[in-house]
Formats: sequence, structure tokens, C-alpha cells
Amino acid sequence: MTRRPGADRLGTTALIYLALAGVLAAGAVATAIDGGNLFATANLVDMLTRTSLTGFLAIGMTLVILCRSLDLSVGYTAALSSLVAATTMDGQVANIPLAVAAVLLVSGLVGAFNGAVTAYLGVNPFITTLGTGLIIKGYLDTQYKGPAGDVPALFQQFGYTRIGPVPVSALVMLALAAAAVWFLRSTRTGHHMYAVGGDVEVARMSGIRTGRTLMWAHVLCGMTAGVAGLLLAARFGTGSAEAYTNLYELDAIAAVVLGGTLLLGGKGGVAGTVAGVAILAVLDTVFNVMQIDPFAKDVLRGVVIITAVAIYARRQLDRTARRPRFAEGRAS
Amino acid sequence: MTLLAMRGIDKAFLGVPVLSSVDLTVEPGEVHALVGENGAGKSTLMKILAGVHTADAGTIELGGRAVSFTHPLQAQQAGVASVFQEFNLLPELTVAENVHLGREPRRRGMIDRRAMAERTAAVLADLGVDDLPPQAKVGSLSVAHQQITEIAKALSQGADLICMDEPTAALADAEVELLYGLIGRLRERGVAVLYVSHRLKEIFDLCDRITVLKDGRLVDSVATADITPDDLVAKMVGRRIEAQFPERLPGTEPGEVRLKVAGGGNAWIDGIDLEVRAGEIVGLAGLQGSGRTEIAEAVFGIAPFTRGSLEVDGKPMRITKPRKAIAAGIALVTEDRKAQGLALWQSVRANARMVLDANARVHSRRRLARVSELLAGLDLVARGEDQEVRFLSGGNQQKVVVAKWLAAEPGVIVLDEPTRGIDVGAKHKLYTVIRELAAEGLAVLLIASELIEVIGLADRIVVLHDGRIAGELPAGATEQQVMAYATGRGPE
Amino acid sequence: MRTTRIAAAAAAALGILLATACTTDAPTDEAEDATTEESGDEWFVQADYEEQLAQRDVEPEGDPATPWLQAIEPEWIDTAEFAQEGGDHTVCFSNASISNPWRVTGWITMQQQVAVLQESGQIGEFRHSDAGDDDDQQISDIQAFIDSGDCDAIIISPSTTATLTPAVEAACESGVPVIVFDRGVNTDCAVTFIHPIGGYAFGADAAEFLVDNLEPGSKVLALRILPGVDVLEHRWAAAQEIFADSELEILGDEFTGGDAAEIKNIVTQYLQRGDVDGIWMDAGDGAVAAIEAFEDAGKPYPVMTGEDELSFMRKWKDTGMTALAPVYSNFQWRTPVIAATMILAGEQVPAEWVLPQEPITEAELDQYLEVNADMPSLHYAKFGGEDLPGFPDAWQDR
Amino acid sequence: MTRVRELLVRATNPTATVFVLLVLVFAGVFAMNPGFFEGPSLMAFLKQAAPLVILAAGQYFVIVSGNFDLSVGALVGAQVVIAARLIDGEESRTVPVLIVMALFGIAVGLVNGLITTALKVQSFITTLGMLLVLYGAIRLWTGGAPTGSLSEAFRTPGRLGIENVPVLGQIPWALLIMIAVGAGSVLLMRTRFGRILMAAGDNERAAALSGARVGTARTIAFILSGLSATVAGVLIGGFAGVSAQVGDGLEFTVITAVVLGGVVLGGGRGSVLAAMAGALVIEALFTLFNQMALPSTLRPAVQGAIIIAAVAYAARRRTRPVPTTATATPTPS
Repeated sequence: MTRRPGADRLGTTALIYLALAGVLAAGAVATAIDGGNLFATANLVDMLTRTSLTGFLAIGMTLVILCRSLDLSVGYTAALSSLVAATTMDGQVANIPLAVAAVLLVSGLVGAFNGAVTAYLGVNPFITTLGTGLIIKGYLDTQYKGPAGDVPALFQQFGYTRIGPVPVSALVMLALAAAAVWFLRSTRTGHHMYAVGGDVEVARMSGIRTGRTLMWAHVLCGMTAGVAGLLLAARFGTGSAEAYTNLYELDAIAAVVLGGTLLLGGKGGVAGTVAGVAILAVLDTVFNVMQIDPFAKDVLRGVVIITAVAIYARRQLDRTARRPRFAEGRAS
Repeated sequence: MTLLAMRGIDKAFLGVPVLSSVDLTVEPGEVHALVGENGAGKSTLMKILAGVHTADAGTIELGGRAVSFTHPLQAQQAGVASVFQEFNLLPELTVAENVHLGREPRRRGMIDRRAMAERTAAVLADLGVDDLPPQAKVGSLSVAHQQITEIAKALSQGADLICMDEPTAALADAEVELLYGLIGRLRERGVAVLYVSHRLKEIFDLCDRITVLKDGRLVDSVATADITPDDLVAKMVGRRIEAQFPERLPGTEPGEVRLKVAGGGNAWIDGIDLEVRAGEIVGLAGLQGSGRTEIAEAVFGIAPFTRGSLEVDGKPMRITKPRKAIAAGIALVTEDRKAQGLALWQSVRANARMVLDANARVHSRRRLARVSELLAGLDLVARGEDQEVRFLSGGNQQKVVVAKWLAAEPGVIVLDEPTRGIDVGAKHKLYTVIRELAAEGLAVLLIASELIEVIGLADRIVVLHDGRIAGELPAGATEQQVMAYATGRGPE
Repeated sequence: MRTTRIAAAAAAALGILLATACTTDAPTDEAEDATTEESGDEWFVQADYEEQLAQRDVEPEGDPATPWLQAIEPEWIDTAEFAQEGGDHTVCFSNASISNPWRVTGWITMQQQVAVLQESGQIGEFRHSDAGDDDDQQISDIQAFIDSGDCDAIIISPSTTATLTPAVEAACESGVPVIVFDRGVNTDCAVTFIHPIGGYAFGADAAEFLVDNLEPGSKVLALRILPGVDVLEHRWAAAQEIFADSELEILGDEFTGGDAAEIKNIVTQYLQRGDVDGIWMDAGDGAVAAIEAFEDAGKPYPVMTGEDELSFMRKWKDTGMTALAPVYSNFQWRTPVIAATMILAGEQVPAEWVLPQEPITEAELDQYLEVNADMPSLHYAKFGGEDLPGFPDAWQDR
Repeated sequence: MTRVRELLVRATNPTATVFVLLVLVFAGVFAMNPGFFEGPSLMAFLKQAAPLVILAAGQYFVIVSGNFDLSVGALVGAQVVIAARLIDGEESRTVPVLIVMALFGIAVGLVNGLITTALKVQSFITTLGMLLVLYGAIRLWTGGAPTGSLSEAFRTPGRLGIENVPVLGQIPWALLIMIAVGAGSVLLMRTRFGRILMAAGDNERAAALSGARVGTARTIAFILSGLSATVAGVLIGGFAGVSAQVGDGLEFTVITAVVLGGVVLGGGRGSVLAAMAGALVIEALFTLFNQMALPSTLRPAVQGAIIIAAVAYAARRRTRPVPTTATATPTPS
């Protein structure tokens, strides 16, 4: 009468990785027909590079979505962080630790603001984080008239160095993802995120400090956006306010949902998110290798996201069905 | 020494007083009943004790120490555990994770999953439960096992006082026995139980002391031995209910067959032969999971019959969704009124006319005009028809659900646990209404976990076991006869 | 309890404001180096401004019939080191985006030019990637070109000057000739940097026109697309410079996102509060909506500067208003691919290839409208593709 | 005593908040520029606000039924581009193209609705995907920048009005269309469809068990949103003509407007009139910023802060525990 422990979560994640394999295979076939090789080193490097930025944002986004929240301000936070990083470093290697600390502090505070308004003032996170994004945008537009600050060459290595075909930034992203998986599984705060997203009243009645848990998710989400900002600074060599125009937040949400995390919270995880990020990166690389029109890319992305979620939804329906007691006969 | 002493507790919501100057004392090892009509303030008092709400005034002492809770966690740490009326479980998590939610054991700062599983197994063993694996996902469990998980959760907190709000509301009689056993064990271990229930039988079976609340005020606190059930009811409602079940109304005679199922079955039920005549009340009895609700769902097209035939008023029907059932003149008052019956943020009126609004085939101006009359006829207590139903008590909410279905003037009405979790006054009103419906010529199919209801109201009782009809009994059957079929033992 | 929560939230908010404010107290390099004027605008570099204004009067070298091959004060450099045998070279192009009509027009022109060069066998494969205005994406795109090792030349139209600098440097280091056009980068490692005179000249052309054609004391409204984009900021910086020395009153400068509805809203609101005599725009997008705002409010047409976008020029012709179409030469999109073939053939190219950039005046209006009579309204008059084989269909059927 | 309390409750309920806010913002505008309330400038304000108000009505149906529609901005843009390309300056094509646009709006809504209700994809994802598809497809079709041009007849509703009206000057067609859409929406919410939509947003299961076609009602809501985007597209295109950026970011503005109107994301609560008032507040706020000559760059920040504050104010009542008891005294029986 009971299923194998953990079979569910594993099953969903396995499905996502299966989907990733499928996308890779389909992409490889498509590029091969087109006369290319998706697994050429250059393309592999390209794929891995593209995972890092969305990856950082999507890891934090997974935490807030697990808590049944949302963060539409991460793109703005990342842009702000890139400027904080670049202006604090100001070309000096010695300033790097200070800059990293400043970025984590600022981005964490942005997250704390989102979390506090959402958890304690009862504002829908969609509105909270949209508003926060606007506030940061106003600040950036007023304060910075363009790129500012100077990132020393040493720190730019974060954005450009590779170990073999694997960019350092992708390794850092994977390490952070591993840490997030551990965090969700092995710490109380992480474990409680599932409870808060699953049913906030139940969580509260069980003695979980739900507001604090939600705060933590938002703070960590802010901080991963900060790390994304550090990566932007490393790759740009400077800080850029304009980075917010790229709608990174929607990419991150798409990756999380592609990764099988329920937008309604309480179910999913970072392992799936990494696969979701990878699927988007593979698509981008395939589109690039095949020279697909940039506007066709948007169309295909939209279709892929909807299709994937429709498939997950179908599985979800099957799963919630009661177990039958009698064999089905013909209809009356 | 007194375990719990609450004194002078006041609480108001939005300026409306819910509790005024309530006192409650509980001794160690005592099973203490908290009774009163819905809206009397029992749940609020319990939630204050659990740290869900904070009292506006008054003091709480636990083991002689003054305490003040602003969060459920503080109550748990002080030794007060609670089992609420609605299940407080997360279906996506395992039994072990649910039992330890908010208090996960840690080793070197990390959650110790092995310890979690071991401790859960130990608590379950302590409760004498051996068929519930700690790693099972709660969403896949039966209602009874979920209830056990709830109690295990409360117990594992090492509580001195366990509050239970309607713990048997979702349980069939056999499962209630299991709960009796658990409470007995708790009492032996010196754990006090604060027991909120509407079921007088349980209260007199289990409890040492009874505290009665009415309209947010303390009426009395007496030893169970010193009071009779009739007196207790009188204290709760302030008036004596002469007969618990109203007599059949004169002139109510079974007429034509309005609902007929022959050989009905689907994945959960099989071989269902059932007839309900106009003016007849047929009771469906059986243990939790025996297929009672599944029959209701099949008749109403939620999980339709895939085998057999179904006739309404002599016409064969294929009812594959609720719309078709409604068009055929069938109504279903569902088991869970908050999840399935009401749009809580909408007004009384919007809810009461929902079936008419949703179905062009039953909508008419005449029926719309009758809605107010129906609500009044059910003795609805509300500030007005514009009031949102979430502000109503459980009993009044249920009256809105009934009104919503009666507005469509059905020929067949299926009532699934219509009196679950509602106060005595509202219960009695519903019993009367059910009798009146039969008198008007409706075919009534009544499902209830409380056998006494089925026995007291039904003209015939169909007993289910394991998805099949185990037997049929006439009016006036005894509980023993019903249980014999329900447990699969056959006729006594 | 409630108040403490609100207080906590407020404290968090305050913390953020404080923290963000602190980090920017230190003045940035650019602000210190760049600002020589009182204006305090960090986008204004006096030397560049003066150079561009002067370049407007320099006669470019080369045939005026092919302005995309002309160059102002070129410093020719040798490219023999990049010369390769044979033809069919693989040329790679990393495009910032085609997210506005100006870039769409240019991109068509470039593709038509490539077709010609492919026909002649000079270019074999032409690969391109589009970063959709995302700097990080473009860095990846450029890296992908470098890593593939297939490119004989890399053309880059950077999305943002400062942020693409490291990626362009990396491209240079790969040994492949790099050609940058449109926006620049903060390095001169590219073999050639192709651009029209620039934003200061554009902004100054427009501002001077308003100063010349309006009475002293007239009121001018400035409409801008976005903050923070260098080519646009330079235009406004130059205009501010010129307006500061004039007796025109600047009512305000508003960001419109290039959205016609937004432009019309803003202009309408200004007209409600009083007269507007002149409109200065940093790009032509939505210029017609601004003119319509005057029509709908029943006000006389302003003296106006837009761009060489046809919808504006046609409206200008229809209304007979006093106007100027400053130009940010769209034909520059032809030059990079030609430059690539020149470099791969070992021919000399200018180190900084400054293309001519002349506004369209009322005198030339009819001529340009006639040439482009069949072109869509969001086409640019000085697109310079009239002699390409795909003309006119390629630009008409987009 | 009770009356006073009831009045207080009414004044502070989320729906009333938006009207208070509207009065405050208008008072601010009046303080800056008393001339704003003269006929012509007020009419100009309403003309320019009409598209957002109409979009808010469409978005309201979707939100109150428990969904989101993030695709409206892209749809507005797509409609304007489609109109320009298909009309291409020919007056005679105006009406056929308007019909094509209406069909396209219905089709987009239908697809959104079917994917959301039949395939059970979260509407946030459905409409985000639709946003990407529309954005890409329309540019793919036109090669990146809009082509063609609109006819004068097409531009009439968005640009012109009844001229020479005393005091007011011009009564814009857009205003009349806005009033018609508003009245239609209010009436629609009072029909059985409106009640079912509301019930479906509040408790999907209860509505379905009452026999409501929840999926159909929600799909119709998406279609109404698609149609409102079409009308808004006609007005915006008419007002200002074609540009490449039409509609960009409108989805977030309009959702903000609806939420400012006290409509709760998640469904089942709020009135369509308040949602439209929310859109007026947003437009009035932009006007206020203009009147104050607030630096352009700072405006998003002020806007963001006001939105958070307003929604937090409206939410503060909802976060209180809900009383579970009847608040009336029982009638003697």
C-alpha cells in the first residue's frame, strides 16, 4: 500500500535528466543533418558557459519557488551587484574580498527586503519583487549612466578561465547547486522550505517559523543573484546597469519549472533545476550552431517550455489517482 | 498539581468577542472533554493553547508556571501538542518527516534521517501500530493512517498535554476503537488529553471531566460521573432536545423508484445493486474506505460507473460528469464542505445560487426567487445574504450547501456525511430537513460514519464492505447488525 | 507583535538603501577623467566632442558615390600578416541584436553585401550569431566563434562598449583579424574599427539646427530612448553642450523607450502645460507620434529633428514643417564585410575607419524620398544598398 | 456603533483602497497643475489611459478566475504590427483587418485557455511561453521591424473623437469605448458567467461539483483578455501609430494595475470596476510624475515603492486571522 521511499522525487528528477538526454540527442541529430557536430569541444564549452549565469539565478529561484514564492527582481539584483562589485574592486586585486562581501551583503539585503515584505506584510511576491525590481531600476538609472567600475584581470578569470573544456564559472555553479541540494536535504531551514511551500498553515502549526524560512529563501535567492552579478562583472570587466534589460528572471523561472519544480511550491529540487538550465543551454547552443533566426529561437523556446510543463502536468495527474481495487470492465 | 490552568481568557476577532473570561483547568493524566456548539469558542480556546492565536487577556499556567505563546513552536516546547480538526500533514513528505516536522533530529547540525525513522518507528510501536512504514509518503495513506500519523506527531513531542479537535470526525467506528485504545495508553502514562468532540457517546466513554462552553463563555465544568447525556446537551444548547431524531413525517410512503443502479461498478466498487424510491431514505453504512463515498461519486458522475446500468426515474442514464447528474435531477452534498462545497470568499447568496448559475438546464427565475426562502427555511444564522460564507459557523455553512442543492429542486439527493463537524442544533435541523425532503417525495441516499445517524433516519440500510454490498437491513436494525456486515462477518 | 514586524521590514528596507548608497560614494574613474565641463555629465568627453564636430567639415577620402568606402582622415595600416591564399573565407559576425528598425535595415544590407561577396568567391561561409542585446550572451557568442577555430575573420557589433571589451580582446588574441563596427570597445586591438562620425556629431547637428531655426527664448523638449547607452548618451551630451550656449529653454528630457504611444503621451502632457516650440530627439523612432501630438492638440508644428527614418521624413514632407533628419549612417553595415575581404587579401585598411555622416536637410528631402518611394516606413533613407542586386525587394519584403 | 465600524471596514477594504488612492493622486496632480481638470486636458488624459483600463478589464477576468495572462503586452504589439502589415495604407482593408485581428485575439486567448485548462499547465508558464512565441513569431513574420502602415479609418477610434463639445472640447472615441467596455464588464460579472468565473477562482472544486464548466469559463476569460488586448491594440495603434516597441512590458503594468485595484492574485476576490480604477491610478501616477517634473530615471523607483506600499496596506487586513465563528447573534427559535 505504500510506494518505495523517495521513489517519487527520484522519478521526477530522472525524467528531467531523461528529457535533457533527449534534447541533447535531438539537438545532435539536428546539427548533424545541418552538417555540424554538437559535441565538438567548442560547442561543449559554449553549452557549459551558457549554463553558469542562468544556473546561479535558477538555484536561488528554486528555493523561493519551493516556498511558493517568486522573485522577479533577480535580474535587477544581478545588475546592481555587478556594479557594486566593479566599483568596489576599482581595479585593485586587494579589494576583491571586500567587493565579494559587499555584493553578498547588498544582494542579501535586497532578498531580505523581498522576504520581509512578502512574509510579514502579506504582499503577493509577484508584486513585491516586481516593485523591488522597479526600485532598483530607478536607483540604477539615476545613479549610473552606464557601465561603471573596473574589475581587475585576476577576478575576470572567474568569467573566462576553463579547466579543460569546463569553465570555472560552471564549476562554481555546480558546486553551489550541490550545496543547495545538501542544504535542502540536510538542514532544517532547507527541509522546512518544502513544508512552507507545501502548506504554509500546516508548517506554521507544526512549529515552523514560516516567515523566517521564507526570509531565508529570499535572502539566499538574492545572494545567488549577487553571485550572478559577480559573474557578470567578471565577464564584462566592469559593472553594467543595462544587464537588467535581459529579463534574466524569466529565464531563471523557466529553467526552474523545466526542472520539474512545481510553481505552486512544495515539490521539486535543485538537481532538476540544473537539468532545466542545461536544457535551455543546449537549446541555445543548437540554435546558434544551426544559425536559427533569433526570433525563431524565441518561438521555439516558448513552445519547448509549454510542452515540457504540459508533460510534467500529465504525470502529476496520473500520480494523484487513487489506486484501483477492481479491474476496469467495459463501460456501461 | 494542576497541569494546566487557563484563567480569564478573552479573545475577539475584528472587534467581535469570541471568548470572554473563560477558565479551564486540566489535571495530569486526565481526559478532559471540551464541548459546546460550533461557535461556542472551543476551537479558538484550543488554538490559543496551541499558540496559533494569542489571547487578548487572561493567564495560562502550565505546571504552575505562567506561559505566553505567540507561536505554535513555543506551545510545543512547553509540552502542549495539538491534533487539529483539519489534517496538518504534508502529503509530499513521508510519515517520519511529518512526525518530526519542525523538530527534526540533528547530528552535527544536519538532519539525522536515520534517527528520524527510528524514533518514528518507536512511537508507532508504542501506539501499537505495526502496519505503517515511517518512510511511506503521507499522500498515499488511508485517512485512518493519516490520523495515526497526526497522533504520532503529537506524541513524539513528548507532550504532557495533547489537545485533540474532533479526532474521530474522519474515522469509521472500528478506527475509533483504535483511538480509544491510544487514549487509554496515554492516560496510563500520565499524559492529559483535552478532547473536543460533538459525539456524546465518545465523551461519556472516554472522558473524566467535561467543560461546557456556550457563546464564548464558560457554562460549567463537571465530572463525567455527575452528569447525564441529556443534561449535558441541555447545558450546551441551553434547551433540551427531546428526541435526537425526528419521527418520520406523516404521509411519507415509498413511491416510484427514482434512482436505480444495477450491477454498478468501477475501479473502486463492484456489483452495486441499489434502489431508492421517492419518499425513501436509504442509509449507506460501512467502514472508512468501504466504498460509501465512491458510490456517491459514481452516481454523481465524479468517478462514474464503468459497469452496470443506472436509471433515474425509470430512464437509463449515462452519468459521466456532475453536470449530467445535475441535469438528471441528482444532488450531492459532499463530505468536505470547505474543499468541495463552498466558495468561502463569496457571499451566502452567491453560494446558494451557484448550482442554478452553473447549469442552464436547472436555472429559472422562479428557482432563483426561492433561494432566500430556502435559506430562511433552514434557519440560517448570518448577518445577511451578502455576508461571506467564511464568516459562518460550520453548521451554517452546511446549511448554505444544502440550500444550494435544494435550489435546483432535485429528485434524488445524496448526502455524504452531512453532519460532520457541526453543532448539535444544526445537526437536529438537518435531520428535520432530511425528513421533510423525503416527505416531499425526494429519494434520499444518506451516508454517515456515525451509525446512530443511519439507524435513526434511514428506512433501509445498505451496508458496504470492501467495495461491495455486504447486506441490507430494515429500519430499526441494531448497531451490532450493521457492524457484522460492515466488518465482513455476515449476518448475525 | 505586528509593529515589530513592520519595523523589521522597514529596517531591512532602510538597510538596503544605506548599503546601496554607500557603495557608490566613491567617484568612478570615468567621472573624474571625462568631466571637464561644468555640466558634470560623465558621458561628455571634450576632446572627442571637438574631434567629431571638426570631422563633419572634413572632406572624406574616396568616391562620394560609395560613401560606405569613404573614410575621414584615415590612418592606413598594413594587414599583410592576415593575408590568406584563395577565397571562400569563413567570416563570422557577432551581432548585438536586430531589436530595432535601424539594425534590421542594416542587417539586410549586410546580408546583401555578403551575397555579392559570396558570388565573387571572396567569402565562403558567413556565420552569424545574435545576442538579443544581452552582453553576456554576446560574450559567449564571440567565445564560441573563437573556440570553433573556423573563422577566418570575426566581425563584432558590440552590444555595450565597456562590457564587451574583454571578449573583443580575447578575439584579438586568437590571431584572427577582428573588425568592430557601430559601437566601439575600450581597446584598439581590432584591425579596424568602423563607425560613422558619431553620437556627438548627431546630437550637435540636431541641436545646432534648433538653435539656428528657433527664436531665442523658445522652448525645446528633448525625447530620448533609454539611459545608459553610449551612442545615445553622446548625442544628448553634445546637445546639452550646444543648448547651454544658446538662449533656448529646455523644458525637459524624457525617456520614451522609443514607444510611439509613450512619446505621444509625453508630448501631449507638455502641450497641456504650455507651448513647445522645438523637439529634439536622440533617435527617430516614434517621431511621427510626437508630430501628431501637436496636430491633435491643435498646436502649430514645432521645429524638429528626428532621424532619416522614412516615416518621419514622409510626415515632414506632408506637413511642410521645419525639420532636419540627422543621420547615423546606416550604410556602415556594408563596410565591415568588405573590410574583412580586404584584410584577408592583405590590403590596407584604415585603423579607425570613420565613415561620413551628413544630416538630410530640407533641400535633399525630395531626392531621398523619391529614391526610397517603395520602401516601408521604418526603413532608413541612407541605407546605401541601392546598387546591390537584391534591391529593392530584399528591403521591401522583410 | 456598528454602523461606524461597518463604515470603517468598508473604507479600509482592499477595493475601496484604490478609490482613495485615485483621489489622492488626482489631488496631487491638481496641486501641481489646477489646469489639469479643465475639460480638454482631462479628456486627453482619459484618451491616453483608455487602453490600459481596457486591458485591466480583460486581465481582471483572467485573474479573478485564478490565472495570469502575461501574454497581453506581446499580443498588443502583435496586433498593431499585424494591422499595419495587412492594411498597408489601404482604407478599404480596415474592416476586414479588424475582423482578422479580433479572430487572432480570440485564437490566442483560446490557445492560452486550452493549454492552461486542458493540459493543466500553470497559466504563468502558458502565457510566458505565449509571450515568447508571439514576440518571436511576429518579428519573424515582419523580419524584425514592423512594415506597412495603418489607414486613417483604423486610426480614428484611438486618435479622434466627437469634436467641439462645449466645456470638454473633444470627447475621444477611446473614452466612449472604455466606458462601453467597462459597463459591459460590470454587467458581464453580474451574469451567470461572471458568478461562475468568480466561484471558479475561489474554489475550483466546489464550482465544478456544482456543475460549472470551470475549464470553459476560464478559457472564455482568456479569450476576453485576448479581445481586450485587441481593442487596446486598436486604440494604441490608432493613438500613436506603429512602432517596434508597442506593447513592451504592458503585461506587468496591467497586472500591477489590477492588483492595485484590490483584486487578489489567485482568484475569487475583487471587482472589475476597482481593477479598472487601478489602471487609472497607474496612469494618473505617471501624469503626476510628469507634472512634478520628477527625473525620468527616478520614476520607476517611486512607482515600485508606491505599489508595494499600496498593496501592503490593502493586504494588512487579509493577513489577520479569519474569525471562524458567526458574528451575528442567533435568532431566537
